[in-house]
Amino acid sequence: GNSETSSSGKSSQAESSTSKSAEKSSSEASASSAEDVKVILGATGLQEDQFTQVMINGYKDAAAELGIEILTSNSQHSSETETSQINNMLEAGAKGIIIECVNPDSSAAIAETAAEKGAAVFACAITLNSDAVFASGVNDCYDLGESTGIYAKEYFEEHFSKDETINVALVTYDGQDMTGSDARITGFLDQLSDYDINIVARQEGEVADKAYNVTTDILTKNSDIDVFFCASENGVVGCVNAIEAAGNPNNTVVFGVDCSEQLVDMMKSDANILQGTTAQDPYTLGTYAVKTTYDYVVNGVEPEEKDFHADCILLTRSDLDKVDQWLADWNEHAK
Amino acid sequence: MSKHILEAKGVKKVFPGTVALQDVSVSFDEGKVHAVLGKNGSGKSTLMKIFSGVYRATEGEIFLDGKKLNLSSAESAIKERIVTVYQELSVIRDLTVAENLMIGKLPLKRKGRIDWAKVNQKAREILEYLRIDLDIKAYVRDLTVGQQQLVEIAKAMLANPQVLILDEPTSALSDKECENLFRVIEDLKKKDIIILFISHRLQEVFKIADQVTVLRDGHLVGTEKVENLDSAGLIQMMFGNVVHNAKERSWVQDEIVLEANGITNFKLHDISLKLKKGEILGIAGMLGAGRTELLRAIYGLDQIDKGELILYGKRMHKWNPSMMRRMKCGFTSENRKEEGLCQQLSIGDNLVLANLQEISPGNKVSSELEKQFIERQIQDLEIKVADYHLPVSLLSGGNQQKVVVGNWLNTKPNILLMDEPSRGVDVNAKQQIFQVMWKAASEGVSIIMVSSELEELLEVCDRILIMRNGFLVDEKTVSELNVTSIYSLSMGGAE
Amino acid sequence: MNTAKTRKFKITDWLLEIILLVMIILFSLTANNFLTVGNLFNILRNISFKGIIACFMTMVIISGEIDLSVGSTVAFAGVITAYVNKMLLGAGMGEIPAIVIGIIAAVALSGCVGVLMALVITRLRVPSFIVTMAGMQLLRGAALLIANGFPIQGYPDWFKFLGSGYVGPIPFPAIIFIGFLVITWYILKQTPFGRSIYAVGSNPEAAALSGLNVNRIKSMVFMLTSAAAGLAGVMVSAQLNSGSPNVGTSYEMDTIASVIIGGASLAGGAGTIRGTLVGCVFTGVLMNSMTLLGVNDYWQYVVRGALIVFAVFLNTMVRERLKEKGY
Amino acid sequence: MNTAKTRKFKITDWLLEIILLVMIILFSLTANNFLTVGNLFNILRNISFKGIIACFMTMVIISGEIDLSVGSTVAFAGVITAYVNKMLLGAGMGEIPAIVIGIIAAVALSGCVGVLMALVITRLRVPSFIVTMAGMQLLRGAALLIANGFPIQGYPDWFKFLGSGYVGPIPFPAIIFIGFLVITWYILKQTPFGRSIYAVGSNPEAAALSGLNVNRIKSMVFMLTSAAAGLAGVMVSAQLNSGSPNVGTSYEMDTIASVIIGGASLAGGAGTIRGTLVGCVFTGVLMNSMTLLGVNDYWQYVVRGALIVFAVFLNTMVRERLKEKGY
Ligand SMILES: Nc1ncnc2c1ncn2[C@@H]1O[C@H](COP(=O)(O)OP(=O)(O)OP(=O)(O)O)[C@@H](O)[C@H]1O
Ligand SMILES: Nc1ncnc2c1ncn2[C@@H]1O[C@H](COP(=O)(O)OP(=O)(O)OP(=O)(O)O)[C@@H](O)[C@H]1O
Ligand SMILES: [Mg+2]
Ligand SMILES: [Mg+2]
Repeated sequence: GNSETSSSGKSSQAESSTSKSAEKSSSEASASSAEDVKVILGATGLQEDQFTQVMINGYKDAAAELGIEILTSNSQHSSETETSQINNMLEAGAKGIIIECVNPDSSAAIAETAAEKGAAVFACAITLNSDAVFASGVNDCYDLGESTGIYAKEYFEEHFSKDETINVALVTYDGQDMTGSDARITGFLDQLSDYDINIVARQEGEVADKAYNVTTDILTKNSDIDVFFCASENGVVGCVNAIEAAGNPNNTVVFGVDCSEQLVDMMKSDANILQGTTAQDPYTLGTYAVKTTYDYVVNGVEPEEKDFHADCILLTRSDLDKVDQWLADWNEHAK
Repeated sequence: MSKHILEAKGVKKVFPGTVALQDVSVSFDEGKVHAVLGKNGSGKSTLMKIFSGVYRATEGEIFLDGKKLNLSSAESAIKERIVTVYQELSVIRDLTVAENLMIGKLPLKRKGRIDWAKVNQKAREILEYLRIDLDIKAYVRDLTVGQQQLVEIAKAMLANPQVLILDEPTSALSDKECENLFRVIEDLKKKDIIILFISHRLQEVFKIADQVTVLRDGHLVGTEKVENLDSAGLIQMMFGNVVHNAKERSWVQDEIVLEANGITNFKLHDISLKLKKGEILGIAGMLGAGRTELLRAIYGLDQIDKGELILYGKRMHKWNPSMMRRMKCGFTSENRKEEGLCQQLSIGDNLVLANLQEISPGNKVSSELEKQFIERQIQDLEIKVADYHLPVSLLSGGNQQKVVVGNWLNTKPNILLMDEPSRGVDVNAKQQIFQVMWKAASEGVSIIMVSSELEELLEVCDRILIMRNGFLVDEKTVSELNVTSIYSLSMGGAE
Repeated sequence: MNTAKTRKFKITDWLLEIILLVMIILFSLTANNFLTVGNLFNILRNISFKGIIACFMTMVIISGEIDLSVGSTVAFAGVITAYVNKMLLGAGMGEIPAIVIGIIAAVALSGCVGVLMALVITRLRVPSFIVTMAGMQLLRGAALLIANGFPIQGYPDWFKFLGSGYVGPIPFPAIIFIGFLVITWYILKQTPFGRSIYAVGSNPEAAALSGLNVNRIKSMVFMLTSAAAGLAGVMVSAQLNSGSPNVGTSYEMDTIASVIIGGASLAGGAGTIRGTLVGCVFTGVLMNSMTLLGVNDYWQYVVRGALIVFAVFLNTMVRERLKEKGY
Repeated sequence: MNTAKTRKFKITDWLLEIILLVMIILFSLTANNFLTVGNLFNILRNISFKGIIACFMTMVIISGEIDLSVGSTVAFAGVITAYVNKMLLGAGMGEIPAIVIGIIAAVALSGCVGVLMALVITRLRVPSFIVTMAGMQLLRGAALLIANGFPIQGYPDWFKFLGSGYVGPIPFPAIIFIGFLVITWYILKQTPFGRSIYAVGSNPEAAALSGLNVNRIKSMVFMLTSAAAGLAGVMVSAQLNSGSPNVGTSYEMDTIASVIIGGASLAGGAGTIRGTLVGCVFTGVLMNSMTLLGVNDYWQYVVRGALIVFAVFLNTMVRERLKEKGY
């Protein structure tokens, strides 16, 4: 039951916010009237992973519903590619730009450029530190880490005592995006301040195959690691597989961020390695972003919530029903 | 004013595994042409490269006008006006003729800008002076080997040399160009320049040199005035004793193994020829007559627009080198550096390059067989090697040429197309190669041989074709010809 | 080479340009807004940063070497500029001197790194592939360490101009790019240094025997390239209004690809600035029109890959065919 | 080449191995747990996938070409295996035949792509850098399209063995790697095909004149390399228990680096499997010990870059010096 309230609750929230603002229809920032000109929005995503893919599906479904055109592209974690692509979209006549930004600070400049050229800028999934953004809808990285951290604390209460030293290893994506990676880790660790945490390793594993190798190396270095925290889905895939392949003599457990079908399988697996992770809801974010931007651009409706925070969906071994529900939603949106 | 003089005192040069020069003390003075002679691998090029700053002597010193030279690079030698034409072509293929002539000293206008007008004018002047007919804006990669050699010679002349070193400048030239070169050398002699000249063509030595210096196995044998020598005496100095076997007979049989009809392409015009079993067919012609192109077309290296090729009575369709190789037909290139050898690979590898199948029964290379093949050629051709596992690039020029020939002799071919097979090879080794060719012919192998040395053609061949400007102009048996008649035929004059 | 002007127009000399033109016409017909002045300048702006580097990469490749470090140099230089600027501002220096010193420091340091790499390549005779790959790692590491992984901020507002300003309708980076095109074209065609680069790449031994100082020439080329990458890095950081250690990834591959599409050969000795310009425009147009056409990301990979091969194929193969026929 | 055995031990022949040994000893002294059987096998496992590819990349580089597509091939093959497996399972086929057909399809398709690229390179004469870079894009695009961006699931549990199983103490991928080392060593040293690869890379004209079919030899090399990358892709996907379109990034650079550290030259004609093995172990040891020493990620970049140059420098420079002295 919990899952339904969380995921559908949020989408209804998004819907209600758009419908309400449509009713208001005050037009202060309106750039064009809807009917005669075809509305184009542009959206950049970060990479070809599932998260972005589902979010793009959200964009597209919402755009189809509204009868507008949406251009999408992929910045591959590169600020300059992002800049070029947004410039291209602006030239293509995009009236709104939805950015899943490469970096909250260094993407601000292009957001401002877009705003100067008269496009409405919406920050999607990742906060963008700029006044040019008229609204945002994000899953805050700190919140994501925090959500998993809260569950980890519950787990610790059951399995560890407060005076024992707990060895924790971190698999990050620092090199790709320090800001996000670090926020997730801080969010996670902040919840565990009551415990004697010993960070034995912090290594990059931004792709699954690298995360696998890094994990085996870390396990070699310290055979007595109690907990891995992986800041991204790729990290979890590599890490859990590596631990399982090593036979897991120390009964190491893994906490993660993000979710996918494979992570669901891991949570259900008897190997009992992945304990919990916090999923985001990119589909809701995607539809919310398009609808809000459309309303703002075409109808001049200011969003009700300037900084919409999507719910973090905590998924754990202890509530597999919720996990199943999440997967069902996910698969529906993944097509 | 005293005479300019270039000296070496107690020079020794050691390469890993070889002592190339040992205690060489010699001096060369101005106003003369000093021929430096010796068989392949005797250390001539090494000595020249010490003078031109490429190598540093392991021991000993060199002096110019009594001043000790401390050369660290080619650049520093050029600053001393010691200019060298190297044995192995060192042109820059991606630059034009004019740029090649002046690279390193391109004249400037203001603002560091090249003065192209001056470049072109100077280039034209020097080519005119040398009577070389070349487009100065052509890219060097499009020139023939002989033309590239001419570019190098012209480049050296332009450098205003004090010492001019010519390491086998004539090996790729035909008689006309040689004449021009000699005329220029005579000119330079008058300008108090020290001229060092290396060649394996003894008649040239007698024609142009004033003094000869002979090296043998890295040691200085001696220096002698040319007047005091005859060819036998010179050979005696270089080799000790040489067996000179004349060709005993001809082995031509009636069977026609190769027939080309109406071969036409960008260079060749309607060329037809027949090659009989056991025949050695020579092709004579001036530089750029299209001799190389003819061999390339027959071997399937260049496309042809018209014409047919019949091998052993079978008409060939769209033939290419690997097909020709399977039909037991071989080709030795005149350009050993660019086309003949895999420079990084070992001497041994290069000797079995065309034979990989033969030394690999069951598709596995048999090191036993490989060794046999390699050692047979090293022995037959007397290739001077310390260890055949060393890279072929370390061999002296003449020995590299032997490797090119050996690679093909190893395949036991039925037909061999040989483009300048004796290029850069010493008198003795030349005899060895001829012996091997004759032996092959006596066993029924047919050979087409291109050579710029007319004497050589007369000595080796049974029949000679004469090419001019892409046309086959004449065909004679050896007995009908002598050097002057071939020369005038290829030049287009009357006999 | 120096006399193209005196010779007749030959279709084979302009094949790549013709292919590009056909492509542009096709895109004009299919992609909305493609053929607008705004969009064309936009494409020019998009390719400027990589273009600046590609001009010098052309020299590197003509000289027979390769430089994989340029992308990291871009990040490094941006971080240095921002770091020095922030430090000097913190120490109470004025806005303008702080940033000028920052820029100078960034470009000079990048140039020094280039010289260092060149020394290792020429003196210690380590292949440039390895040295510059190591340089790529080192510089990325240095950028991350200095910035501690986060973008460094603190530029004055007007500094943006360097990266995203306009002079009339023309983007400022495009002006710099065009400037560098002219300069590198001049160097390669009209100066002895430029001609020596061809010589060195075509046949290093022969070049040395002709009295050229091969090591010095290569070092110059690497230094210029690194400095240019540093300058591009400064401009990228101006554009992003911060010195970020994560920028510049894939710059090396993209610039090398443009240079090779332009007809240069990794074996050295061949390549022109005109070709590189066409290569840059080609990739820029491709990227832009894919977005304008709304092509799915995944298909973009496929289409881009296929088109690049196709263009180079046309350029090499058709040129040969035509040449044989005497065009 | 073929007769090292008959000659005496020469220190210059073993320099790279000695450098590696010194490094291993240093790490044993400083990094805990470095010198344990478990860790050594762990290193071997970590380098196996790239190692398999590096064996064939050695051939590519000896032949004077380059292959940038291997990383994408890894992703492509993994996705194909998983996709075919899932499809066949869905159609009611048994576990074993489904996966076997999946593997065969993946490796065969990869090999076909290799042949296609080789055709473009040899027949249409487009440089391999461009062709394989396009191949890299195309294959990545294809993998993403087939998987729609998501990892494909559905492997039976035992299939993991291929990627992370052990035979006794020895990791299964390491066994495959060692197998390929032996095979490629044999090919290069003992077969006419292998010998011709050296000739083709050293001087294609001379090779062609000697009757070798240069195009066919190059095509074979590209086909084998792509197929090997495909096999590595299958194993990576087994290891990760899913066919993911995002894996394999940087495989091309890493394998090329290993090959070049091992003494091969991008100019072609030189390179050995022994050297490549040392190159792979070298990078593997470096990565592993950095983690074991707990070196900060950013410093890792710096240290790795410096050490690689240092090793290659020692290998080239010191070898020359020693040779001059007659060792
Ligand atoms: N770089 C090198 N490394 C090792 N050995 C060398 C090197 N250069 C030359 N040699 C050896 O030194 C000896 C002398 O070679 P050099 O080239 O001086 O002979 P040469 O008299 O010019 O012969 P040729 O008439 O064939 O040109 C030869 O045995 C050759 O193999
Ligand atoms: N690939 C080519 N395309 C166009 N012209 C060419 C090409 N190769 C050679 N030529 C020209 O063909 C002419 C004949 O050269 P060729 O090599 O046949 O002469 P040759 O008689 O063998 O002389 P050499 O003694 O120099 O070998 C030269 O003028 C050369 O510039
Ligand atoms: Mg010589
Ligand atoms: Mg010829």
